[in-house]
Amino acid sequence: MSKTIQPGDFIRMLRGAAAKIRANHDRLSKLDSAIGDGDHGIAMLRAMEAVERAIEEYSCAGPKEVLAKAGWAVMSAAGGSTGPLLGSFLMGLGAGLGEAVELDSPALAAVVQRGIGQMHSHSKAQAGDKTMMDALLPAAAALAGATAEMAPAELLTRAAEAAARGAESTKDMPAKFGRARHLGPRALGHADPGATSMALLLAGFAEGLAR
Amino acid sequence: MSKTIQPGDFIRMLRGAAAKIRANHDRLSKLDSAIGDGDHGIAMLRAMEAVERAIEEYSCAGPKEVLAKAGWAVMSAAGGSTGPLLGSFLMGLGAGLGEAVELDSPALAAVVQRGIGQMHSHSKAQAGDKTMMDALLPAAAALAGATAEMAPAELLTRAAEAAARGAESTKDMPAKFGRARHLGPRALGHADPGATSMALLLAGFAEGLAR
Amino acid sequence: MGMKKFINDRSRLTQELLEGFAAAHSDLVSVSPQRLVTRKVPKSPDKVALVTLGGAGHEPALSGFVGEGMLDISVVGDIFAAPGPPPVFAALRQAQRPAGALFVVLNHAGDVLSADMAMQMAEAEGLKVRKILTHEDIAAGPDAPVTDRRGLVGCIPLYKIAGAAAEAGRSLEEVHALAERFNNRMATLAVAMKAATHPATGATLFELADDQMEIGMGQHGEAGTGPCKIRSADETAALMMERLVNAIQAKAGDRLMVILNGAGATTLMELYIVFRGVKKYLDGLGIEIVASRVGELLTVQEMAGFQMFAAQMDDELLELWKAPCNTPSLVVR
Amino acid sequence: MGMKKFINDRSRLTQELLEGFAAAHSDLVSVSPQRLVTRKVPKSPDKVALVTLGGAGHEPALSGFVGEGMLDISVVGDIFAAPGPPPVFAALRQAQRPAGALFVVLNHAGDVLSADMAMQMAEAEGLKVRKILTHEDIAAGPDAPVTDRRGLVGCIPLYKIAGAAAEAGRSLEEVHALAERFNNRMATLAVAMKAATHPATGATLFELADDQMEIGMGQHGEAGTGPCKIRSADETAALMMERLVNAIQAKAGDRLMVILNGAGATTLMELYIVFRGVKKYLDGLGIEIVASRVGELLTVQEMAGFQMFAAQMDDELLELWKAPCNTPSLVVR
Ligand SMILES: Nc1ncnc2c1ncn2[C@@H]1O[C@H](COP(=O)(O)OP(=O)(O)O)[C@@H](O)[C@H]1O
Ligand SMILES: Nc1ncnc2c1ncn2[C@@H]1O[C@H](COP(=O)(O)OP(=O)(O)O)[C@@H](O)[C@H]1O
Ligand SMILES: [Mg+2]
Ligand SMILES: [Mg+2]
Ligand SMILES: [Mg+2]
Ligand SMILES: [Mg+2]
Repeated sequence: MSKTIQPGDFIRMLRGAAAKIRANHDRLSKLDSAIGDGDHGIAMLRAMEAVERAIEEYSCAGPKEVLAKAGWAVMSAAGGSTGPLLGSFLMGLGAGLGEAVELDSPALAAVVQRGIGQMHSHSKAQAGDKTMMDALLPAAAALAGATAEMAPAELLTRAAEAAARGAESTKDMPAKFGRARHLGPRALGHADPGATSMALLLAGFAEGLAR
Repeated sequence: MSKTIQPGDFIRMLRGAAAKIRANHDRLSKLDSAIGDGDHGIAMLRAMEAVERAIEEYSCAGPKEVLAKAGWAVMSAAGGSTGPLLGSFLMGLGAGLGEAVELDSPALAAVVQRGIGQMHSHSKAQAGDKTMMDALLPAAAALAGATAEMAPAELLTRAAEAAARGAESTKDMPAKFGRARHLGPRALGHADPGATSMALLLAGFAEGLAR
Repeated sequence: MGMKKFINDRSRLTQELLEGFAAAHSDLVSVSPQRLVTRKVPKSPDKVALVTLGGAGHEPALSGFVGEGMLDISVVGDIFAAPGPPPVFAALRQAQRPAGALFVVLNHAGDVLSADMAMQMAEAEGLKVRKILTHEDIAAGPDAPVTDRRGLVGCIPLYKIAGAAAEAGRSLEEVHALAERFNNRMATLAVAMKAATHPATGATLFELADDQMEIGMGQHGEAGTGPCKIRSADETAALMMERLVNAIQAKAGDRLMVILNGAGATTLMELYIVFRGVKKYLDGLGIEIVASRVGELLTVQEMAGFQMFAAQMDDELLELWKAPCNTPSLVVR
Repeated sequence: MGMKKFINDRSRLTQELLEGFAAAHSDLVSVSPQRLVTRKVPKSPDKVALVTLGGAGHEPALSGFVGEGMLDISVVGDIFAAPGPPPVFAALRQAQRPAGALFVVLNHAGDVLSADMAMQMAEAEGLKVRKILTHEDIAAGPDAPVTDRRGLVGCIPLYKIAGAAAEAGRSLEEVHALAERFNNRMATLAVAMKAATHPATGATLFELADDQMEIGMGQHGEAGTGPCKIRSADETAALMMERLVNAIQAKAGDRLMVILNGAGATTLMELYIVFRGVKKYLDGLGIEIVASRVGELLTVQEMAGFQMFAAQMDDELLELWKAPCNTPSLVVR
């Protein structure tokens, strides 16, 4: 397995994420029905369609441009909380990617952490608040363990696994953000849809890269 | 059995009608639920309360005044079609009673026919239209058979029986008036509430007189 | 059966409704013990007065349209029941003035009965009144006898047009003629989707299966043309507008007023979506919408459905429609 | 499950709603492809502009209040979903003018997220904008942290007051200060009786047993203080108004604005009966109602229930409330 990736590989990662979300959007809406308004699957689907359109339109301008445009498009396309949050994540990836020509695992980790950081700055949620951050903060921590010897696909898989464990852990959390917040303890026992979709997104990144 | 009545006996007739309606108002509402808006029992009840208040207030002014005031009060009190129709019937009775001091059966028949005529002039309904007239027109015909030898209570009983048969016959009629009109043939099989209440009213008159 | 409504005493609904209405609009209207809703600032007696009558339960109609530029007096009956002749006669008397009064009656059996008796009394007293009967429902067909054509939401724009003419100082004959002109050029068709509860009896007004709607249903659940499968908004719009266009004989180049009157539980979102369909349909025929209103003017409790109204307009009617008015439920600047 | 609504394509609801809305009010508003609802006749650039954002499905809110004397631009999201930052930023840009713009945001997670990002972009471009956040829901208690206090119907009178101040030529600082003064003196409490259907997903927003209501429920079915037995209109009025009076610390001699905002399927009849109860309750405390509104301003589809709103008024706020305006859903002469 190669120890570095090209910026262009981000397009494959995005396609992997889109495929993963498409396969799971029903489940995401069902999770949101339990503790929210039932539209999270649709919101993620719309977001991924916007991403694919951005790939279509801007791939000749390079992956950095694709990520920036995809972020903006996702912000416009997906309703509710998902659009702005996921959009800022993608725009963060684009900004993090910068003018890099080749990325080893620590460099890739830095890019994804920049995306997570960008979302976090808008999110205002902390670990334990039962939001997307409960998948992404553990993923960021896992990314911090990157070494130049690690294969990027391996790194992303670890991050995705950490995110999945984080999403699973949201079942024990009362909600502090978003619509579920108003449910108080009634949200207990249900995994957070946003955290679940972030774990899927990262898993899709890993699968896209591995493909 | 006496062959004549006094004008004051109209008060007893009215009380008899009120008692009869009170005992049957639920049934009347149920009939109206089937082919109308379900409020005919309430409308009749309100009308009878207004009649009793008029008796309370105006009996010292004489039965003619009681009937006129009761008619006006019923028009104000009972909602829907019932108020104006029944009110005009009562006002017709008052006008028919005039300055009479004693009434034999033909005189009584003329008074009640005047009431029926007054209602008919406003009603615009014909025999067979499935309305109050389908009880009252046969009653008027029965009243036409009055002779001076007949006891007034007996006359009213015959009129009430004719009205009851008339009300029963409305089951076979599609409605032409009021809310039931819009049901067309769907009104078949249901007795008309207004015809039923007019039959009860006349039966109450007879019972009030006999009491 | 637990009726889900915010009420106190079922037998005092109309009373309490009117108290709340008077309190909420104390700058615009007063309510008398006889349930005459009148303007707070009366119209000058050299202008024609407008009087109407009708049962409660259809809010904001009818009393929500009492005020400058529309009605002078609305006589309120019980829920879905006409007021009796005595208060109606009292209203005609109170409206009496040199300019005279226009008396607008919706074609419903009870209303007509009360109105006719009150008119007889008014004529016996020599009052100056002219009656006009709205009967624009085309559910039974546009050529059905008048008795089969109910008065639906069309009374509201008619109040507006006649009210503006009265406010402009036109004579009783002129106001009556204008109102009749509009009356003869309007048509309404209703559609129902979900039943309402009678708030006094708690009874459900009618039944409709989960996948059915009924075109032509009256505002108290009176039967229409029979239930049919629910159609899309566009299909419903075209289906109904086609019948209205035929009824008022509208053709390319004609100018219409269109009103979509929500029955109660049908959302404004749906009404706008239907309006879009109506517009598309009329555009296709080359017919222009020159005046419109989308919202709840005359409701049937929490019934779902709406009344679609169309009228042929001309410059004069249009100008009167756009004239200022100030009532609890309709304000035009 | 057959959803009983007049719609065409579930995925095009907002689009078609806006097309119908624009067609019905073509004299007052236009709608851009980015879903910016703007005034047909723009306000002069030496007057402060008012911009807001919010999801569709709450008609007539929010876009029904675009027009002279109220909003300049309303940015529309999907059903119950905030629009994304790009169109909101576009609106702030479009509203740009020497006098500056007031940006009114309702406290809902998605709205705040979009608004904050758009504000960052606006600030990066040096646009003259001031933001104000409405958060007058007291379901979680009047002293709950701002994050727990939703923005409910209070935005509408706030648009009206700020809009009148803007129309009067007041500076951005003054308009903002007036809006904040009103913002700090208002409170809303909601009650739900029957659930609504999400028109895009067909899902029922919440469940309530046949004999239950829930006080404090949000406008998307967010939980309130838990279900309780249905109370009479008077009891409900007193129960809710007591909490509002406490929240805004109203006492004898104070002057309030009171709004009863129907959620969708609650009849105007019921709202007037509740208003009567509110009046009685406040009369008992010696508190005066100096401004009021009863009807549907911000709905939740065909949900039954209402929002009760109260605000402490002073002469200046009252004058602004009564100033003229001309929008699709609110006209003041
Ligand atoms: N401030 C926030 N930070 C991170 N994630 C959030 C935040 N607010 C909401 N979310 C996430 O958004 C998800 C819901 O998304 P979605 O259903 O698309 O939006 P909405 O709640 O507007 O319907 C929640 O499950 C939660 O994970
Ligand atoms: N024109 C009419 N002439 C005689 N009776 C009539 C007429 N219209 C209606 N009715 C009677 O009225 C009855 C219904 O009365 P009610 O329920 O009190 O009034 P509403 O129909 O206004 O609810 C009908 O059953 C019918 O007998
Ligand atoms: Mg959601
Ligand atoms: Mg949502
Ligand atoms: Mg009846
Ligand atoms: Mg009735």
